[in-house]
Amino acid sequence: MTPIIRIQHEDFDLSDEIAALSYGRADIGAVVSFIGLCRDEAGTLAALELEHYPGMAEAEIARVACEAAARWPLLGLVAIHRYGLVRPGEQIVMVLAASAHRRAAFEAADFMMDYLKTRAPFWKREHRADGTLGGWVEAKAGDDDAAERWNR
Amino acid sequence: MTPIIRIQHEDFDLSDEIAALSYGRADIGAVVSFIGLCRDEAGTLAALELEHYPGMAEAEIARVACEAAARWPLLGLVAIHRYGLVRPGEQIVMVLAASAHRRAAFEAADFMMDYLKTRAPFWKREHRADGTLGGWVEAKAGDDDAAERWNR
Amino acid sequence: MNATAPLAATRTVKLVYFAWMRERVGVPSETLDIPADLATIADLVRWLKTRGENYEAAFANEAVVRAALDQVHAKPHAALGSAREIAFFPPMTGG
Amino acid sequence: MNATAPLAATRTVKLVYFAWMRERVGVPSETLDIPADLATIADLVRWLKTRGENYEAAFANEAVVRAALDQVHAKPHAALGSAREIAFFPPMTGG
Repeated sequence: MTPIIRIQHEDFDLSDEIAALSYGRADIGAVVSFIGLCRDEAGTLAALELEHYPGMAEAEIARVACEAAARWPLLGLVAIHRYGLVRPGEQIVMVLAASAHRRAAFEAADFMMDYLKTRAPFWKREHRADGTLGGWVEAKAGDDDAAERWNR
Repeated sequence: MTPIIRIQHEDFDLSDEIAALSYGRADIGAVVSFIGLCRDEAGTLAALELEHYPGMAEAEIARVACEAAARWPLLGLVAIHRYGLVRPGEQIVMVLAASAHRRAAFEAADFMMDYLKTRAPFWKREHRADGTLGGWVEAKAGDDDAAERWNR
Repeated sequence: MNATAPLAATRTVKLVYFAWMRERVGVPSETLDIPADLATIADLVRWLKTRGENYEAAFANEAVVRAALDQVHAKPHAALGSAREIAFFPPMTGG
Repeated sequence: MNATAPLAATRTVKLVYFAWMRERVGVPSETLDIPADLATIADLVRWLKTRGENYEAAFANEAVVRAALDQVHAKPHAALGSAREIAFFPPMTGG
């Protein structure tokens, strides 16, 4: 099982990824996927700008994926993270874990997202609807706590 | 938030469901989805036949969905379950939970699947590749245990 | 003192069966007049088992049979109440 | 007895900065000759802070700054070793 990791500006399609993963095989019984979307509850956001560390972003997500593959009997693992400007309502990140049974798929997808949040070198900045540049989004302590769950 | 429940023979498309759910809004930050596929590791299966209890299937999944909506701050919840003949590699069931943040979406999707497995009135029977009719699939004790987790 | 008791009252219910319960009973559903004094699902099962070998076979292992009253899951000790549709089926294997 | 000591040896590294670290330092990356005797990331940070106000501002709150050696996360006490690319950035906010 070779994890698929893509860092790209372009949008992605979850169904296409699942189809590509499961095409021509009948051993996958469960696919759990996560999609993170750009939120703008206040209506003041024009876009989020996602800066990343090219090279390390792929490498670090690959390391997290290898840890997931070592912990759970996975038949497929895909992680796609966009960079550049992403508008409210658009997709930012996708993680997909496939296994024979649902428990492994749920846990691996959950694990991937927790670690991706705290370890993948991406930084978000707000571009406001009024044309001004907003600040860098602050990291949440809760994200570290979430990742820490997996060490218990 | 009105859960969308569909019991149908036709296949479904996960991306379409996510797009329909998130179209024109920017309050959803996380979408977690589960897809259950028809497995055939031994290569002896022609298809699974899914029998269901019309009326009660929709009603029971709707009750589970209402419980999920009461437990987590969900912005969207979709459950689609197919009936009839489903071939190896094809999709059987889909659950999708949307929320502002990922924790609620992960837990709600996980909860929905655990309860759907033990409470939704569906029964699987094997149709073998050699043309004979296989037995009814036996329920797993592990499924009851999984559902029981949520009562702790 | 039962000499003047009326003929046992009955009421009409629809029974539905799924999966191997359906196969063993032999019909997917049937409309039956059941004694009005059957209080619980377990009472109904006991009465059904007197009606023929097909019911005996279907309910041979009562512990695994699940039931629903008007499309809501119910335990064996649940009161039949005024339920009009009573379903029997094996443990579910959907999902 | 240091009279005959050679000029301090240096080695060449690439430093890269992201997000507000990049903005504060003022460049996305730079190639620098750093003293060869800087043992850890913390030593390098201490040295960088002597090089100008931009570095002082960037590392004002050292506790929040994260580092990577050759694209692998590293703690402040980690040895620089033979790392050729050293990155500094704020806590990550991807996903």
